[in-house]
Amino acid sequence: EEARRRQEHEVLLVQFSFSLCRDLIYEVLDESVKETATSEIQQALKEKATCVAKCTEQVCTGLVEETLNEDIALLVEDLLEDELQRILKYIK
Amino acid sequence: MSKDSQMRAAINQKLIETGERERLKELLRAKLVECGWKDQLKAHCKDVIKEKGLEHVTVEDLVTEVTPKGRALVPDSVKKELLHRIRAFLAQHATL
Amino acid sequence: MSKDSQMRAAINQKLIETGERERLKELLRAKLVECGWKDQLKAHCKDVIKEKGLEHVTVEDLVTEVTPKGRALVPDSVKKELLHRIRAFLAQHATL
Repeated sequence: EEARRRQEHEVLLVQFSFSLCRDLIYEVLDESVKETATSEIQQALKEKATCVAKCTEQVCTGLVEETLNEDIALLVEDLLEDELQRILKYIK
Repeated sequence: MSKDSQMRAAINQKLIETGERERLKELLRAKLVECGWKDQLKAHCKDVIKEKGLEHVTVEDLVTEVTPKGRALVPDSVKKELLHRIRAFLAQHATL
Repeated sequence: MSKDSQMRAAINQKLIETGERERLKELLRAKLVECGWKDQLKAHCKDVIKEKGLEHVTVEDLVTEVTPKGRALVPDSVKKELLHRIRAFLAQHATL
């Protein structure tokens, strides 16, 4: 009887060891997965915000350049045309 | 309460009050970092975010998506070591 | 296409399809007139023409000559206002 009880106890301990091991792994994994997922999403959001900020500045610079190029060319053309007309008028 | 349940409750209590449960979790966390599990999980998270698009992923989605792989990636050696530590603890507290 | 190029393309696309890009250029032009940029640049052009002689100046020459000063003369406050407007626009159209 004693031997049987001891054997049963042993079996229980083995079963308990396995279930505790599995529970601990799941517990730690669930915590780690949640922690990693949260930090990776935050990191991705941060990287995106940095990228948007940088690209917005570049787009803005491009827009200024484009406008200036157009306006400077127009201004120069008009000015030279005016100067030319002024001289022609003077000659006449 | 059955005898089994009583025994389980007693062991659990012992694990908590001796601080062994927390130590086992700490050991597991350290092993997961050491074996590269955490880096692999990070990389998998990045892949999922990239594939689905950041605007279409919540933390919950990501957890659901990566958990199966996270579980599969735990090396057998880590599981064995943990089991070994649990058995050693139970052997030390054999009167439970 | 790199991540940055994709982002720039997406921002530009959004600005163009909503007509905001043209509105921003108009705003910039108005600000340039308001701050005296146009008058200053005109005066600079006249100086260059006077210095080189009208017969020796082409449109291309003059554009090349005055463009660096034209860029430098744009007040920082104008650039900042424009950037602010783009940011506000993107915040309203947060689908990037």
